[in-house]
Amino acid sequence: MRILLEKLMINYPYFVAVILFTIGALTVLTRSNLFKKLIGINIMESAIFLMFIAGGNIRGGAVPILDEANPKPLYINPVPSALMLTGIVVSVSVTAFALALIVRLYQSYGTTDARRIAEMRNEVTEG
Amino acid sequence: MTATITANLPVFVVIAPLFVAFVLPTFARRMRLVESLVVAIEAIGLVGAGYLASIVLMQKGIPIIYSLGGWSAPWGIELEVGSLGAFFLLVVAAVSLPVALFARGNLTEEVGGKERVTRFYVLYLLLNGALAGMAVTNDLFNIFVLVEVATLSCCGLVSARNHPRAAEAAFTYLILATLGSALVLGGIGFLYIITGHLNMGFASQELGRIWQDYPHVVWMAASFMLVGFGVKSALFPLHVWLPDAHSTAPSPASAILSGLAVKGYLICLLKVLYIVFGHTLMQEFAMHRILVLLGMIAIIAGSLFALAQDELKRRLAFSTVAQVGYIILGLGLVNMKGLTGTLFYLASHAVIKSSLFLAAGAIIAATGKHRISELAGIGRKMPVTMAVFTVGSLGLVGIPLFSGFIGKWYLLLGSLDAGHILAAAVIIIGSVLCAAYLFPIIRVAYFEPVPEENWQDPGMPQKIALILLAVGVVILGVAPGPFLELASRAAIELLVIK
Amino acid sequence: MRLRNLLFLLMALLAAYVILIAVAELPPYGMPDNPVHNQVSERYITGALEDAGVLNMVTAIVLDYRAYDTMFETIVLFTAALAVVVTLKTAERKGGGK
Amino acid sequence: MLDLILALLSGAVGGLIIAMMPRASSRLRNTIALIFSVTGMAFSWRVAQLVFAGESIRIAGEIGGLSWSLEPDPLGAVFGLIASTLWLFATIYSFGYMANEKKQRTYYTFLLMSFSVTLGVAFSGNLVALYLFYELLTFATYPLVIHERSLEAMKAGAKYIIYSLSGAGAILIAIVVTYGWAGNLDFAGGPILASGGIRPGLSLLLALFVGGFGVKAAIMPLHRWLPAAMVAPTPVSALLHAVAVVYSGVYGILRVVYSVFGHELMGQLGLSYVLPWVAAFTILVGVTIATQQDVLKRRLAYHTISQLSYILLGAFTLQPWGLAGAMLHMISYSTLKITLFFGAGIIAKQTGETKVSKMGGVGWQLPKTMAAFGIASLGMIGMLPLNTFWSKYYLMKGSVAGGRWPLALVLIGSGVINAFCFIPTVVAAFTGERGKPTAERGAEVSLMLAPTVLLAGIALLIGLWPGLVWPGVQAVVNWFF
Amino acid sequence: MSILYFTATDYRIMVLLLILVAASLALYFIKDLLHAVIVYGAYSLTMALIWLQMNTPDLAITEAAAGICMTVLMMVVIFRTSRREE
Amino acid sequence: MRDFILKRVAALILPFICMYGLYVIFHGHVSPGGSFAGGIIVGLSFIAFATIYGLEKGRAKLPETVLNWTESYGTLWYGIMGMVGIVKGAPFLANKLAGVSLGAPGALSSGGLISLIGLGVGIRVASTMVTLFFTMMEEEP
Repeated sequence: MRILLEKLMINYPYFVAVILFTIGALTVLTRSNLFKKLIGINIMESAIFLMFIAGGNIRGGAVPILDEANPKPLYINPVPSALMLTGIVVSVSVTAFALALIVRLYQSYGTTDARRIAEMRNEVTEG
Repeated sequence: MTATITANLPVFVVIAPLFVAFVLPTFARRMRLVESLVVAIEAIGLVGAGYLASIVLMQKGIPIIYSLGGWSAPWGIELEVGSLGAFFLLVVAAVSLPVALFARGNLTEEVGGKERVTRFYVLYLLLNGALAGMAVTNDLFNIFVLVEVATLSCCGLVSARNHPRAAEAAFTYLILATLGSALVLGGIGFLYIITGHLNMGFASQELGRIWQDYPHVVWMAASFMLVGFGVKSALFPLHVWLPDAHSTAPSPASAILSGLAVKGYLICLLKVLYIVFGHTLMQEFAMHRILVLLGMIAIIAGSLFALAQDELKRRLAFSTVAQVGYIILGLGLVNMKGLTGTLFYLASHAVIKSSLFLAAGAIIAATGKHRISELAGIGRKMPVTMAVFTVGSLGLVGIPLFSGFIGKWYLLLGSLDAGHILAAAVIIIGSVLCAAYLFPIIRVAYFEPVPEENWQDPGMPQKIALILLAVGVVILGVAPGPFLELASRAAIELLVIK
Repeated sequence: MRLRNLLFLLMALLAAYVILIAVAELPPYGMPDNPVHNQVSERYITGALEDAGVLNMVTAIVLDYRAYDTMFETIVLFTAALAVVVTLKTAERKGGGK
Repeated sequence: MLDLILALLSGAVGGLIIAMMPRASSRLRNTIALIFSVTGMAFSWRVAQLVFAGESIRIAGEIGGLSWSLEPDPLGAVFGLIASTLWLFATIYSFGYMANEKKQRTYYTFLLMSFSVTLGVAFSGNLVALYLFYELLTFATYPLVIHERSLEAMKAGAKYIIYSLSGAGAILIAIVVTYGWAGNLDFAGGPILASGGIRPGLSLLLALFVGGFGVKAAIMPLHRWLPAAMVAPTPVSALLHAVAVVYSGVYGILRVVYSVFGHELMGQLGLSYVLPWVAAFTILVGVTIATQQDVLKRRLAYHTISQLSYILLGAFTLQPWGLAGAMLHMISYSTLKITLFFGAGIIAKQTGETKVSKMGGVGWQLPKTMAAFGIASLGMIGMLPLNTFWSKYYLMKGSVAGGRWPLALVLIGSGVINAFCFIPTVVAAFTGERGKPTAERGAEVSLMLAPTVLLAGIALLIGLWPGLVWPGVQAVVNWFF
Repeated sequence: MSILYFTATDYRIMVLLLILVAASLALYFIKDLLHAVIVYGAYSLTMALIWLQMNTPDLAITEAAAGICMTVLMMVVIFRTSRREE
Repeated sequence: MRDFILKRVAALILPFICMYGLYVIFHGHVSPGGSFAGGIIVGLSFIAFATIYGLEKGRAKLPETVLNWTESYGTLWYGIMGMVGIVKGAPFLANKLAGVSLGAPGALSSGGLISLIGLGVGIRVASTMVTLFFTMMEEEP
């Protein structure tokens, strides 16, 4: 346990990423409001982004933009940032689509609560 | 010109449907043109996939490598059309053509006006391109992006049906699928952080060198991948979104979702497990046992759930859950016969399940009845549709001379080679349960009094599509030659990688 | 419902613990000799100017080395926009003209 | 070669032709059915003749890496002979029995289809083909079982399908294991597993095979579908559930014992000491339950279960005499059982009685029928002038030769119980008021009566002159020993 | 552990990460949706700052823009649907 | 919303926000930022315009047909840029290999096709954002 904590101190961004991931997953699974689920998804994705970027970061490294006047000795790894740009676009797209679905569901059921929607659907099917 | 096209075919089969998809929204008003364009591009895709498959077959195991942008493997993204890629490309093209043909002029009831139908087609083509991309890509992050395109277009296809329940199903699907893709991305992140490579081949080499240093990370990456793709492909305890989504979607969408989209994620899982981790690492971490166990549970549970359903499309949707179990089980039998069986079963289930869903869609469109108990005597009124449904059912149960049998045969051989007697028993029990939930439909359709209503078979393009799929089921069962050849080659290639 | 949430919480904590064990094993954060910084990122850093002619290496990767991914990224956005429109525009556009 | 193809195809082609003609008159339909039954029979006789003459006929092919072959050997030829000959009688009987029924087209279509499939089972040359036809047989006969379309029939059909498919599944696993161990599945080159010698799991494999085929052969714990399936029309019950379908199960077990394992390997397995007793148990319990049944067709069904195990008993003795007895019983029992069923059908059709307890005096109304019924009942006991005497004789001889003389006692005991089973019925039928044989008039009855009486006559003939069928039996025994 | 040394950037990142965790916990517990969206905007801006500290300005700009965009869209939808309720 | 001061201030600021977005798009390859962020900023400027001046005026600025076309052909533009490589005999999406002049390092016109692709992506991201906003605002519940 102590060794685990020590290692987690070194790898603290990963540690926080896991915590964020867990909170996000809990939000998705336990909150019944559709907005909350959506926010939870976003938190989860940003936790993953954090892990990626932390993986590519170097202490004391430079921003990965060439400066020909005074070249830096150490640049950070640019690959994770490039990948996560794509990841952010994906999460924006998912959010937009989910919001559209929320609007649609609100038009049909008049609520944005997943539990109440399920109840109403059951009533509709029975009736 | 021809040489250029041939040389660039691996990328053309992916981007051709996408290009058509981009221009399609601008002439939404001309429905005929849109429909013909979609069918034409699917046909061209089939020709291209067939050509690639024939090249791969002729080259005997040497894959076609295509470096995008001219950057070779560790730096750029690489497409690889090996036996596996060609096999899945062929499956995608062969199933999506009849489904597109079936959709012709049949969507207005379920989807809406011309513009909505056009957008439906655009989403359909995007899904198609993403699946083709999954078949040929050899890059981990590219898989994630393709999976996202596929997920979003799948959800779009589900929500295209103008019905509140469709929106609800799409929302659940979207949330859970995004959760799954977050997990997949996390798995990719673990792999990237410890190997430094995104190309599957290089990542695999690096992993083989360093995995002893990071045993937990490797295990965690594998389980992230398994759970992530498992959510997307409705592996049993994670299947909760599938029945709603697949039963409320418009019929061609259900066919393509159950038939192909789920298979696309499974192919991705297969690539990650067998190419990146490799079979030695899988066995080292006992992943194959977990896969077999999950597959067995999925087969039994999915079939039992399917038995309990009275709604036709829901029963078919739960049957997909059970059939995914077979494929997962086959992935766990780390031997040549088991993998061949899994791949062949994947193809045969793609064809069968899309034919079943299309037939169900035709029945529902003609009669307006969703429940199995209300379909008495439909076989007399809609002979072609019901005949196709019967062929599909026989294939799914695994009767000899239909495609499911050969897949199951190889799965059985593989499971006995791997020493899983219980798995073999579960495969058989699954078939019996499958008969138990599919044959009542046929019995009700043929052997119960014929109703008064004037129900009819669908129009000509729909009929052709259904018959094409049924012929596919029979051909795969009687003369699976090149398909089986490709599948077994792919299995060999996957097993000798490390 | 309460019970279910508690169950989820316990499961999440368990999962978090398991992931933490894996995460603690990752190469130490921020070290220049981590396996991530291999010949691939080396090539991107040193060759971006020569290969792609741009100063920003991230842009070089996004739009040149891995441009295929970015194409699919824009397609994701396209798909999302289309899906939003499909979901919300239930009625046909009024009037005939474009 | 051509004879084999024609024998196999005649039923299927006839069925298709009938299916294609929805508006045909019943006379035309009957004619077509008759023609194709006759051709099917003729060509399977011809095939049998060629096989007994020692010629080898072989058709083979491949489906997805699985090779199948059709190659009749003496055992298959004998089964083909029995099936095709009795099919003709059953078809003729159907012309009378089904004359006023509905859905005749479906009935004849599937009757002829199942003819083809049964011959396919008989003539299959390896396990793959056997499995294929065995599976198809379930589907070809399913519409015949649920011909009534009543709730009871549907339930029976569902039971039939589920039992059969589960059995077929067990067989499939067993075939896969066999394939994995031996690498080939052909019957022609001697017992498949013999070369591998004894190995662990072999008993389990045998149990899978016997369990799988035992479903259709109605071995005792797996028999429940058979009484339920008696809701089918009488010719179907008679032909399929007393002969063709159940014989395909029995045939499968014979195949497994003598072609897959071989009697030498079987003898070394511990299970081979148990199986005869399973058969003996089924014989005794089946016939005992049969005496308790009041509905005649159910009584016949349980009696079938019992009698099928005679054949299995003979097979499990692993002795030449036992096999000879099994083959003789296969031939003789089928003629008698069909006679009994046909008689029951005539009684039910002409007087409306299905229960044994109410059949007093029926004999005076249907003297010829009851005479044939009586002869067949005597045959079931194993009386001398009838063919079953010989089969029982050889069965006993086989069991004594195998050192298991208690089995002979079982056979004698079951003969006694058999007497209790049917003789009282026949006696009761001829008591009571002496009526006039009015019920036995008319074209339809004579169409039903003719095959019944003819079959009783054949049984008598074989009993008096067993040399008539002995060459076939001899050929089978020589083939395997 | 000899490699356990933290620079000033590390401390800044730690503080920002703590804010991030606090914001995400708040997002779990806040009932009022409008407040939740505002906190979400703060969350993504913090994220952008972390990217900046981690030497990835491209990502920081994109995250900021995307965060604003998402917040705006969420607000629109909240105003149009169920304002202030969970 | 119809506040006079707000409108005046917006009229002053919004063009600069839009210009800033375009700047970010154009300078993606020499400085931080990129087409995606720039596109969102441009889109946000239009969204702010529509929020302040009302939806009808926003619609009048950017009609649905225009958005439709930019979106479709903006995505196609990427593919066309990729096809340049194929036409020149190089693989799909090739830049340097296709023989495009990369220009002087650090200059605005450097990077060959990169800036062209970036422009297309930026414009279509902007139009997507505006479409999303309009679609969500417009539909009456």
